Amino acid sequence: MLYREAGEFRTSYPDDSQTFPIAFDKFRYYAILAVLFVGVPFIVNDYWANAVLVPVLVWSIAALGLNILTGYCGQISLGTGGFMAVGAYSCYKLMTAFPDLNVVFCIFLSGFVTALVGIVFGVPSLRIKGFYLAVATLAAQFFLVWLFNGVPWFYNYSASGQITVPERTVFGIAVTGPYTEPWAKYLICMFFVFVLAWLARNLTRSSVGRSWMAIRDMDIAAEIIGVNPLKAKLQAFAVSSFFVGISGALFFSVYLGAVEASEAFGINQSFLVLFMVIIGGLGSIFGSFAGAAFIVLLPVLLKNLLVGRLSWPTDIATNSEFIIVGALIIFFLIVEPHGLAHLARLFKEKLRLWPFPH
Amino acid sequence: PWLSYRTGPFSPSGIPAGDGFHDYFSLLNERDGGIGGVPINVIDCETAYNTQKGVECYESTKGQGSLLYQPLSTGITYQLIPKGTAEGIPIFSMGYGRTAAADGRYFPWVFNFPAHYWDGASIAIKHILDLNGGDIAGKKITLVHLNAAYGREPIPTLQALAEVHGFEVDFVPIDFASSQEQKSQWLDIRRKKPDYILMWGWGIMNAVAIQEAANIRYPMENFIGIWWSGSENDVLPAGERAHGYKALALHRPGKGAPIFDDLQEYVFDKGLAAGTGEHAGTVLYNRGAYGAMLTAEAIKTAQEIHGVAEITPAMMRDGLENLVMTEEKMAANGFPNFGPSFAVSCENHGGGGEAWIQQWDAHATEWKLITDLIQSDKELINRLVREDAEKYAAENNIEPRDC
Amino acid sequence: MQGTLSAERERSRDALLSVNNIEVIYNHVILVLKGVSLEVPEGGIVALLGGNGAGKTTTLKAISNLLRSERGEVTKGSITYGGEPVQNLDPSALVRRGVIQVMEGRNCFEHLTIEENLLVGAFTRRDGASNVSQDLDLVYSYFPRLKDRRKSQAGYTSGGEQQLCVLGRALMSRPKMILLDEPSMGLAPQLVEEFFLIVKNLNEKEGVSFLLAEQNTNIALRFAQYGYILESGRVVLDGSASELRENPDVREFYLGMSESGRKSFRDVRSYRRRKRWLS
Amino acid sequence: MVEQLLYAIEVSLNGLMTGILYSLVALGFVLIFKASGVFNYAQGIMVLFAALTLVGLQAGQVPFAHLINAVFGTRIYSFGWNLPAIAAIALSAMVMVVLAMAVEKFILKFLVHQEPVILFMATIGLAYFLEGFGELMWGGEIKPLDLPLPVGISDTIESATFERFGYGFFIDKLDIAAACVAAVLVLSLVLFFQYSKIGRALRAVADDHQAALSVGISLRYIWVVIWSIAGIVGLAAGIMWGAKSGVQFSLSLIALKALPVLMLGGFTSIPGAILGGIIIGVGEKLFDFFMNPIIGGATENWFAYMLALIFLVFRPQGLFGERIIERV
Amino acid sequence: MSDKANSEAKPKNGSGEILMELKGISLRFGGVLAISDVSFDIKEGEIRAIIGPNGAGKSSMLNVISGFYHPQEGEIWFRGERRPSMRPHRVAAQGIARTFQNIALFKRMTTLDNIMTGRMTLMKSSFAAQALWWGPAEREETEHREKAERIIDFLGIQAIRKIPVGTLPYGLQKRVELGRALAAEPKLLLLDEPMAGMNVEEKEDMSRFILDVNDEFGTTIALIEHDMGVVMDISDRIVVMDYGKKIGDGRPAEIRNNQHVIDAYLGVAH
Ligand SMILES: Nc1ncnc2c1ncn2[C@@H]1O[C@H](COP(=O)(O)OP(=O)(O)OP(=O)(O)O)[C@@H](O)[C@H]1O
Ligand SMILES: Nc1ncnc2c1ncn2[C@@H]1O[C@H](COP(=O)(O)OP(=O)(O)OP(=O)(O)O)[C@@H](O)[C@H]1O
Ligand SMILES: [Mg+2]
Ligand SMILES: [Mg+2]
Repeated sequence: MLYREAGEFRTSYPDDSQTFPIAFDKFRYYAILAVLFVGVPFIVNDYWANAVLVPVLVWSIAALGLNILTGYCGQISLGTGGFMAVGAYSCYKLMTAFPDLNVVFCIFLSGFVTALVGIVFGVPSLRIKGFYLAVATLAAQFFLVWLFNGVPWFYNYSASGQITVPERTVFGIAVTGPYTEPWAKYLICMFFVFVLAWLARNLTRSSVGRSWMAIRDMDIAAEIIGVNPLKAKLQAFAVSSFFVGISGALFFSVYLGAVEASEAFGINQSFLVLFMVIIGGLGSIFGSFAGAAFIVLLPVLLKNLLVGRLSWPTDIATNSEFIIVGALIIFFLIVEPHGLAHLARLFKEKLRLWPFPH
Repeated sequence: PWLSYRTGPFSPSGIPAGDGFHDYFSLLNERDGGIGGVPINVIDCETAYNTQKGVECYESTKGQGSLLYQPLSTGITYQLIPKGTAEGIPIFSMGYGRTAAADGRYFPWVFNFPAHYWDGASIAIKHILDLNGGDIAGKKITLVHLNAAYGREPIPTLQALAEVHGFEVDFVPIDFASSQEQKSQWLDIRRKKPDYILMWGWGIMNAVAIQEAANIRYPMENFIGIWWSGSENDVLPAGERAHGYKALALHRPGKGAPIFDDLQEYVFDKGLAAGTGEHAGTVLYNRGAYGAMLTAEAIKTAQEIHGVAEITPAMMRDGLENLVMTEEKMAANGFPNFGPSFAVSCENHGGGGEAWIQQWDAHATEWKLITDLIQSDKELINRLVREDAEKYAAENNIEPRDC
Repeated sequence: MQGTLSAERERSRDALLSVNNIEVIYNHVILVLKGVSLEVPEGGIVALLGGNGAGKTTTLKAISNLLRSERGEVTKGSITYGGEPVQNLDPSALVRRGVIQVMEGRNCFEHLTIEENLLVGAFTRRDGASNVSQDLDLVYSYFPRLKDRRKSQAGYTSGGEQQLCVLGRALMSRPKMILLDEPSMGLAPQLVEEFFLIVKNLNEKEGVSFLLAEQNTNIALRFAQYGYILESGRVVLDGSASELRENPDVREFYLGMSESGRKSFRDVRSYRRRKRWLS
Repeated sequence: MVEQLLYAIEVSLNGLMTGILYSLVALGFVLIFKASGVFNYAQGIMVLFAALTLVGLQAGQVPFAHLINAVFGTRIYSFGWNLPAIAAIALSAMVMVVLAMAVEKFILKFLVHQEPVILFMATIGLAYFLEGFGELMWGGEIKPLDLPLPVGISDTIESATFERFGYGFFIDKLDIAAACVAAVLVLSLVLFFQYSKIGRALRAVADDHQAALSVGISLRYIWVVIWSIAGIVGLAAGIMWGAKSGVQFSLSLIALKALPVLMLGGFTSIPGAILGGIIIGVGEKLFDFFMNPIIGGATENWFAYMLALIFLVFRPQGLFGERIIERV
Repeated sequence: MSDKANSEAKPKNGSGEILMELKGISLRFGGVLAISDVSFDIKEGEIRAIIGPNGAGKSSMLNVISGFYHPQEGEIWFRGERRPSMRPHRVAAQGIARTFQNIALFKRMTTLDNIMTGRMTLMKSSFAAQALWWGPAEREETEHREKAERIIDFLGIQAIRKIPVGTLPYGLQKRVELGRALAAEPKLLLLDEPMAGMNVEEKEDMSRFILDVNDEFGTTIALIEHDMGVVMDISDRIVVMDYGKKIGDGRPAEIRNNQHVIDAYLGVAH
């Protein structure tokens, strides 16, 4: 019985609705946070920051956002790429229009702009459901990308149509632009991840979150017992887009530095985020992180292994990568359709019983 | 490193180009033991034409002593320009990337010789001027382009040229996602009957556009593509009907150059070919090999300047910046008269801005050069480049260096 | 008719269906059945009784092999039908051998009309369209309500109509053995009575065997010959229907009789009483 | 003015033809969705895979040549034969059947009775797999499709319309051929679904896997059948689209054009796919025609989706889709 | 079963005023006439049963009351006012809660969350406060949690508090559903076959819950049930429907002897 909850008694309901009701978990959580915020910045180098950590963090935010919409509220969306583009472009516009505004503010504001756009595209969800809705959200995806591509105002009339992030600082330290230190990039993303994960957690454990889940599990019944579907769905769209927008803003400003709508925010990105959410676990915050890490890191890992270690030709390696990723996705679904998060939960369950079989 | 894409939607173009690049360096390593006695290690990194993977490639390979990046994608080039600049690794985007990078004062680490997109636009118009005895006032010219940064590159140039020469120009953007179905665009073109069509397309869009042009019986000889819209991949699906299609050429097509004998002897016959070897002589293969040759020359130049064999990225940059391509050098490398002669300088990273026009002969299934080298309207182009570079510099607080 | 089978139980080799000491685990962790054995003789009606969560549904699904799609697994024991082990058969193969399950919870095909639902029931039959349509008429004559609604999509019919539809659908496959999971749920009283008469009829005339998980103990024990009582995944009591009916615990907890005859629901006072066999 | 009108008609006619080509792709989606409730994301890749197989077989390409050569240092690329078109098509169809069996055996079998989104995800995994597998097997180069299909402008129509209206209409012969293929396919599929016992069983499976199992429908059999048909329909789509652009990776992206068609026609309706295709085809061409001067081009990408979206707001199950049952 | 000597209705709690009145309700679906011109009332504090053969229109009636179906004809009066046609969630906010015939729980949520969702209409803290888990929001959550726990205790489902309800056995799900409806502290509680799929013992429990709710909180209850024993024992008045029409209305003793009802539904006298 390595992992125990016996002997853990909770005498009040607030205690019981804690994020980590088991003391061991809580302790571990603080330890991890400490390492992430204080330890990692000292050792992170360029490669780790730019190719591993920052993308994982940025994608995690997007996955968190989509998980709120799809995992908690049950509305499948394939418009994530488009909403990320909204975040990125509003961030760019804000940064260039108000050069003195703190970049952290800009990023939060882009989140709000995206939330508004999300609400607009969320309206049809009142009528359209399931895969029909999923396909319908592609309208948002294509329209938004077209818009940013086609209206020069969005890219400040630059000749190429690309947007490039200007350099901005926080406390005198550059966080955007080519001269940013890797640890600064990492920390700013970490900051957003932390704040947003905390918000997500709060929302999902309170009545807003329950109204989402009710809509997800059975929308008609939810309405009959008093959930306002209009409100719940639009809230979910807004919050989800808020997250996705911030992720897009970070993707542009901190991670890539320069983007073009059709390439950086294409339909593939939408699918990618959806994979993360499903592989990680629908309706699980931890799952969003696990999924993002899985989808971002697996190809990198495979590439390092196949090309770096085994020196396969790049094309064979890449094709094999696809084959392996595809097969792994299927394998995971077969082993555990409810994602990595559920797998972790089962594992814990077994650990709790261990060494007794049942 | 060579950021290649042998997979994904653009693999038909990425494969031959990658083969050419690799094979040339394999040849140097096999035949000459490298450059100046130092074997060249070409790091291949697969991007599938995807920006993010490109960044990952950059980050993962830059620690391995990379001298220079050939991103082979305009989108990735944009990512790498600030990164390379900040970290002091030169970026060589041959005939693509950011046009303004031709201005070496603002882009000290970025090179796009021998010619860039705006040169291309100007050269195409020059060709049309030549066909019409120098007067194209009132003619209608349509640009069919990919609706992306790359495709929009020539628009300002064409507008500027239209003012100068008094032709009408209009633009038909095609989104990548719908580039397989261009019927409405081509019906529109059929109705408007432009005198000439230019194309800035990529991937499957080229092939479909040429098919559709053939379908509406557009006279192929009035249809001119940029050098990225002029490979065998683009014309073959249309078969016979693509006969007469023209495209700009940065270098010679075909297997005529002596270098191919060496490649056969030292690379293909030894089983060292990067791919199947069967692409040798195709436009994109030659582009890869040509790019490799230019790179090798720049390395040699760098070695000469600094007097060492093992060079650093900074030296590499100097090599690129002082590269002088002459006919003799090309001939010595087995590429006689293969590309234009040009000289790179501190101020000019864009080369001479010359290119040929090639035409597709569907019966012989080969490209043929039909003109001499055409020089772009450098005065106009340089002005545009300077303006754009200055704008970029102003946005990003970059001070020009003195040249 | 009751009681005639008590001796027969010894001759388990004759049993059409026999379940030997099976254990079922869901999701690799939740142990639900902890060694259940039971037998259904050829031509018998056997009732499976037990409270909510006792494991009746799980037992039936284990037999019909529908467990796998619920991520459940039979980890111990064996199940044989007509002497042949059936654990590794596809559910559809089992249907072709004549074992059909009526699932709990009115699993109609929502988008199909009632009539289509019934016809799908005959999917495995190979004896020609005319026989099928004859049986269709038969089902309609059993349940005239279905005939009224034959053209409506099953998803839009009332709960009871759906229940009838599922029952009728099972009959359409001309089974040798039917596993019934709470057939009486949501049916009007007189229909329940009629349905059990049909069961009895099929049993007697056509020799169809039944395994019947039922909450309506009263009626189940009236029609069954033998019964098993399941509690928390174990068989706690079994015996012929008449024996069970006489058992004081069964009388109190399953038939709702107190010493002084039937109690009124209004007078029940305490919620949590212990059953004698559990204490 | 008259010319404008004539042009608009021409554009619509072409849209109609294109629309039918879209529906050919959409049909594959419909089949699988209708029969098993699975939204098969891999349909686009299946189109590509089928076409690659066809071309590869026909040209006598050695599968996995690149891999084999890399591993064994050999230099084999081709068997050196050239199969006749009919034989190659038949063989490719067989390959698609084998693929269907493999999908059932290694994926679907384990995912009975899971939520639709899980199955959807599994098909995404399949798409990844096939994408890598297809390219590894046949290589990433572009390959012209060598079938005797008619292409180019139809002179008969052009001259006939020119005589009548003084304006020659442009209709692609390939489009006409595709429309005929689509019509034949749709008709036979509709008949199949309507009049066979399997048709009903398929719809039952789509409604509820477990209940279908309980009445003795063998899911495995059904899945193999329907994925095979979808694969063969994919082959047809691959041939038609491959004739336009050569067979290469981008062929799989055509799926994106099929989705709005699917949505508009209803996920479960075969005639819906055709009608949806026509509406989308005509609609997007006309929209481009009218709006291009105002808001700039390249609207086709999103217009189809917007059209479908607006339409769905009024009819959430699409044109002919099965009504979404809302009951408690 | 007919031999039992059952009590007549106990003295009514509450004022006996009319809480809800349905006047001339007709409901059609295409060609199907599900309800035709049915009128009845529900008095404050009573237990009102609706019975009738399958497909008689009982569930549809509850759906009309809870605003899910909108009848083509007829009026609904609630607490003395005519109720305009409104969305179900607004009806719920007025204090009408219900359970469903085919269990409609939120399958992937835990028992506790399901019951907390039942309190949705009573929770007031703002979106922002919840996002920040700010004082009032946390306090409110705790308060409601206490109430939910009381219901859990009351129904004796403590052990399954944290289990996703989807895997629970049928009977327990029914109980959770009742809990969810109770959590809304409704004025009027609608129960659609709350005891289907239960054995006698469990039915006894369920009856007890219903009677207690009725007694202690004075909640008015309308219930549909096919078990005549239960219906006759615990209800105060019964409406009988058949083929969408009302064929009887009255106290259990009257209904039991009503010939129409016996013919159409009971089969034999109960
Ligand atoms: N898919 C599942 N996953 C996990 N546990 C399950 C699953 N299905 C059933 N169980 C558990 O198995 C136990 C037995 O359930 P089962 O449905 O067999 O009971 P039952 O006797 O049919 O009850 P009821 O009379 O209420 O239908 C229950 O405790 C239930 O929680
Ligand atoms: N949404 C709907 N569309 C079409 N018909 C419907 C709809 N809802 C109910 N019906 C029909 O109306 C009639 C009454 O249904 P209802 O569900 O009210 O019956 P019920 O009295 O509850 O029966 P049961 O006891 O079987 O649950 C049925 O014949 C049913 O098929
Ligand atoms: Mg059960
Ligand atoms: Mg009902």
